[in-house]
Amino acid sequence: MSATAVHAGGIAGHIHPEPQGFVRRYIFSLDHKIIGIQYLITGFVFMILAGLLAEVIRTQLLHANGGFVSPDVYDEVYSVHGSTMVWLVVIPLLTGAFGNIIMPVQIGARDVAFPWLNMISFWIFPVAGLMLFSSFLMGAPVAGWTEYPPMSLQAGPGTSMWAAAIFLVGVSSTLTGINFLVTIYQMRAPGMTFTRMPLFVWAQFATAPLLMIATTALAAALAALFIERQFGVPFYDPTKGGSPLMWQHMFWFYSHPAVYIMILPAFGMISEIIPTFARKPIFGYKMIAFSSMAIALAGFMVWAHHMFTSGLAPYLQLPFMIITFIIAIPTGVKIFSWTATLWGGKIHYTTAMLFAIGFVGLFTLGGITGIFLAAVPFDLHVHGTYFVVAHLHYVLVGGSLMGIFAGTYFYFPKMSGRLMNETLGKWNFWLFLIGFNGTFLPMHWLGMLGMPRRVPEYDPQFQFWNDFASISSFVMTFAILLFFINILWSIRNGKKSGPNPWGGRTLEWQVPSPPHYYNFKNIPTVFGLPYNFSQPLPYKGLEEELTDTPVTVGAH
Amino acid sequence: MAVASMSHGAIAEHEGADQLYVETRALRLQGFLLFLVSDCVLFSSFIFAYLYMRNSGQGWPPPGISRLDVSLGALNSVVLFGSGATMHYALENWKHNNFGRYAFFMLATILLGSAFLSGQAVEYTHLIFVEHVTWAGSGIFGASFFTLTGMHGFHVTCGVIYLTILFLQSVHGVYTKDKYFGLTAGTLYWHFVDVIWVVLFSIFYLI
Amino acid sequence: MVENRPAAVRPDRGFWTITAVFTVLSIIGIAYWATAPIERIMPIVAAQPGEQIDELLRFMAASGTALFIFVGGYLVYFAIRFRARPEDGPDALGVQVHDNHVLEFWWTIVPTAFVVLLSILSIRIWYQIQIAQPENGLVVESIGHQWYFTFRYPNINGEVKGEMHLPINQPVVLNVTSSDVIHSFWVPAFRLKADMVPGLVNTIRFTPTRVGRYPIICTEFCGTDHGLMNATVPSLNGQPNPGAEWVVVDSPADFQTWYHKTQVANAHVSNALPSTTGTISLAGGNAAAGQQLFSQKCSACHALAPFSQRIVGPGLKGIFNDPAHPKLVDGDPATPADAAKIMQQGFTGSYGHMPDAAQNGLTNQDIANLVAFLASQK
Amino acid sequence: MHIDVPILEKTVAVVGGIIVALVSAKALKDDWTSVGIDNGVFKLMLGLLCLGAVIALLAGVGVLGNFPKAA
Repeated sequence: MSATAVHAGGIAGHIHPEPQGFVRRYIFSLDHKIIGIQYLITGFVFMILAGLLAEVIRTQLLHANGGFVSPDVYDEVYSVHGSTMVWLVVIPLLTGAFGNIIMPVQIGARDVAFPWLNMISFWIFPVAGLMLFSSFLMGAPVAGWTEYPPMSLQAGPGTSMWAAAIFLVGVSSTLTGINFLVTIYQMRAPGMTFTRMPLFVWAQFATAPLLMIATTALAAALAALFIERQFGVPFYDPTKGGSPLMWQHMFWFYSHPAVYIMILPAFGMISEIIPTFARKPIFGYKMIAFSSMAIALAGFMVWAHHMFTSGLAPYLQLPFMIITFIIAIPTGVKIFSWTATLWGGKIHYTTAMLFAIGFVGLFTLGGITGIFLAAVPFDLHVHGTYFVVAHLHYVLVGGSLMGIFAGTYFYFPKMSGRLMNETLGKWNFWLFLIGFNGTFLPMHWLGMLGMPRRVPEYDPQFQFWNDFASISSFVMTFAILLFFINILWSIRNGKKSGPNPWGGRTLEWQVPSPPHYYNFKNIPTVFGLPYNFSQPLPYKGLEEELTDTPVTVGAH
Repeated sequence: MAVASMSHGAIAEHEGADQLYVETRALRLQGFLLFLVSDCVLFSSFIFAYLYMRNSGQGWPPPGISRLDVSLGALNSVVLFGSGATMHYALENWKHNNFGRYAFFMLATILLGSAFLSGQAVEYTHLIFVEHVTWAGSGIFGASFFTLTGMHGFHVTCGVIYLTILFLQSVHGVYTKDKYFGLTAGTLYWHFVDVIWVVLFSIFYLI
Repeated sequence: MVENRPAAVRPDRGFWTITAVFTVLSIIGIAYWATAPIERIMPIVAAQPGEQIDELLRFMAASGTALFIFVGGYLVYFAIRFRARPEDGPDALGVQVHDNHVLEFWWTIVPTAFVVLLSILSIRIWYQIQIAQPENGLVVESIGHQWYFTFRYPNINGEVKGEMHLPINQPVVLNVTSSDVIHSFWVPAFRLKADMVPGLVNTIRFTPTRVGRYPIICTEFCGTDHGLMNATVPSLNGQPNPGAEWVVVDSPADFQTWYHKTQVANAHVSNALPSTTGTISLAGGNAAAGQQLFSQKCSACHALAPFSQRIVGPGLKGIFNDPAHPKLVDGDPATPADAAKIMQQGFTGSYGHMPDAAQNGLTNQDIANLVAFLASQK
Repeated sequence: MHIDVPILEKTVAVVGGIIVALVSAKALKDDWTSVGIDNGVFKLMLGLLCLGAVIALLAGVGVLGNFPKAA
């Protein structure tokens, strides 16, 4: 008993009473929940900034000759938009924010393994973000979020700043990955075997190694780029013996696993939301958990499918194409399982559930176009066109961002103790769905018909569909505006949620909202999967959580 | 106290304390190993870059650049590997509570580490001032060699400082016979630095 | 809670009806993709193997449509059919099934089979594109610059700009590279694309099959006017687009006419070599001294390797008797005199810029030594 | 008097290489039965250390990395 108690303590070595000062409590907090909320807020701020940049892009494309901003400014805008959305919005929100807020409570731990590391890796992130945006003052990067040299060697000083900023974000991600891996491996509550972990934990467990390993590879590529730009040490410059393709290999060796960093945690949240509101167990728990690991593993073996036109030896193209096709199988299994989970349910249509179902549909579309792109012959036609833009926005906006919205609506009560406004939420969902498809669906045929990406002006015959996309994108922006209005309104005026507004069965719903400083008065013992709705909860030792017995943890 | 109240007050102080140590040691050990893994990935990426550039057309070494001096490299390597062995015995002796020999081997490790660094310094001065090979001025050879060995040298420098600190700590009795995670971590780090050099030595001097 | 556990829901008439509906819809979808005019979503195809790529697109679009009809359809159908109704209590539960191994087995096996099928199809077409195309076609070279393309033909001096003429039904071997940053050479009508990477020569092989004028588009970001390296952008703010360049597929006769016309027009263009001043006695060259010089002055940009292995400039091993040498530089085999000229006058052209003897600090004797050394590298 | 530095270096390398190889091999043998993730890593590291020492020793005697002078 004592052993379990200390074991479940995990961070017992660092147990100390909750700090009372504002700074130690809300600024340099060690509490994973506060840190997660810090991630959430910072990520949302960057999301607004990057969204505004996106609207600059769409406004420029309202006319075939552009003319809203100069081509150079336009290049800077979409480059920073992409980098921000990937590194400062989606990855921090899905791992740093939701991973921190939910995962430790879900495994019955008092905190993550290394709270100080956690705090540091958060505080690196806003600094890096400011560095990235400060590059606008010195000529921001222009070569897109991929920054292929030699173009990125030619570009203005902002590119070095970009490299430094992304390097820092990488450090932060790596630390988070290490932290989460140890936390999940070592600090699960007694009785929570791997086959009893909630699926969101499984998703984080599959993501952490990607964060840890892939990001470090990117760090090397960025360091080399920075050194070459600042000190003229040849790595990528062909006029000095370097190789431009080397960057592409190193970059995509990170950035393909990174797309799974950006989607697996969303998968995890969807796998929590759908059974909760369908009032039935997730269908095929083991298959979903296993497929997460399979995707993460295979994600390391497909990077060169981004380089089919770059001058890869033809025979090298085949294995990458086929492994990429194979990744479609575990992904398909997940999608089928979510669909099957709805069968025979008693589905409650909260906004979170709407977003979850929308996620499944849109991500399916994105996945299908992904298979299109993986086929070498077709990729030779559409590589570098708007077809790619459409595909990546279907998986990243229709996938990851939808997941983030669903997760926010779902977990907001757990963070704040209040529900978000459902009416506003429904408006948010439907407007977002319409605006999103209107924006990105036309890009598929725009790309196939011959519109290259990253251009400030284009073929006049495409003007209609570009205007259509731009106007839809304004609708989408309005929907996202509603989302933020909803959050701000609900923090003050939302209905009190109580500990478990959705009838959730994972551990985080069995403690007050928000959970107290060390999450649990007594560490519970787990003896089953959380998803058996007809059975009593599979936890022991939670009796005191919702009573008003004083919190003794950390008291001196 | 904190621990007791945390666990139903069911456990006695010292017992709780020991289990606490066991518990947090496992966490820190895994965390440290994972840190070494990601560091290893960092080196691997640069090694990939080196091999990629090396095979990009113009033979090796590039025209106008002579081979590295194997004899000096071999000597240097043996020095560093020797420090790995002494480090191992330092930890062994600490485990067996033999402070005298621990101190001897620890200091030997630090000395050998510094000796390796000076050997590298000799190598660098020779390359820069005799062979006129520089970081930025000698194409991909200078770039890859100085970047990788520089990174490794930086790690060794940090290692020497780290071990010195550990030694001072152990002198001041920070570690006991059964609680010496700091020393374990130091040993892991130092072995990691050695093993990286096995690879670097082979790919720069021997192929 | 046990009392309000519902009985298992078996697939019933409603389910089978909707499944039938989806099947019909998918068949319609597949039929549409099998027959629809591809021109609606793809530019007109003007080269072999473009058709096969369209076939692959039809196949993938058809199967994708079917898949999406089923997944999306069931999603919506379940979502509507199994909604919580007012009459269910607040804690009414769904049917408590955890998994169904038969079902999971099949929905793992069927996608796997599909992936195998798709792989086979893709590999066949990949073979058509990458391997099966004839090796011995008309060799044309295209070089990307910021922000225009230039084209080189055997036995035509200098570079052609604006239009790349190709004869119909004759295999073409197109070598592309770049003089500055990465560009990408895309002709939508050919369904083919190759990145133009500095220091690397990428090759695409195809056979034009339709007379006409097709836009060339750069699809790799290459700087400010990247958007203008695109013939479908006719003009910007009233100015005609300087970067608009076309592939023109001619009948053999028209091609010959154009070819000879251009040959004559460019006859006086020497390949970026200005007329020489000061004579070099190549006789007095010392190969050993040349080797020293080479490692100091040349090896940063030139490898002692076959011609194709560029660092900046081409590899210089055996340039005076390397059959591959004329590729991308010049119609005729190089002579020691040519090499000496280049070293003396410098070179500015598709391969970027090589400084002249003054900037390189080469005396005429040095040049002679270098030429001797190059000649010694057979 | 004149000492040929490379020869000296090589000699030291060879002797040291032998010593380190033997010592690390012995250490590996002694640790062989130890358990625990850290000891596992130590065993791996000692093995690689031994390998490295052998490589350095071979380089010292000129079996490895023995290239013709004029490249």
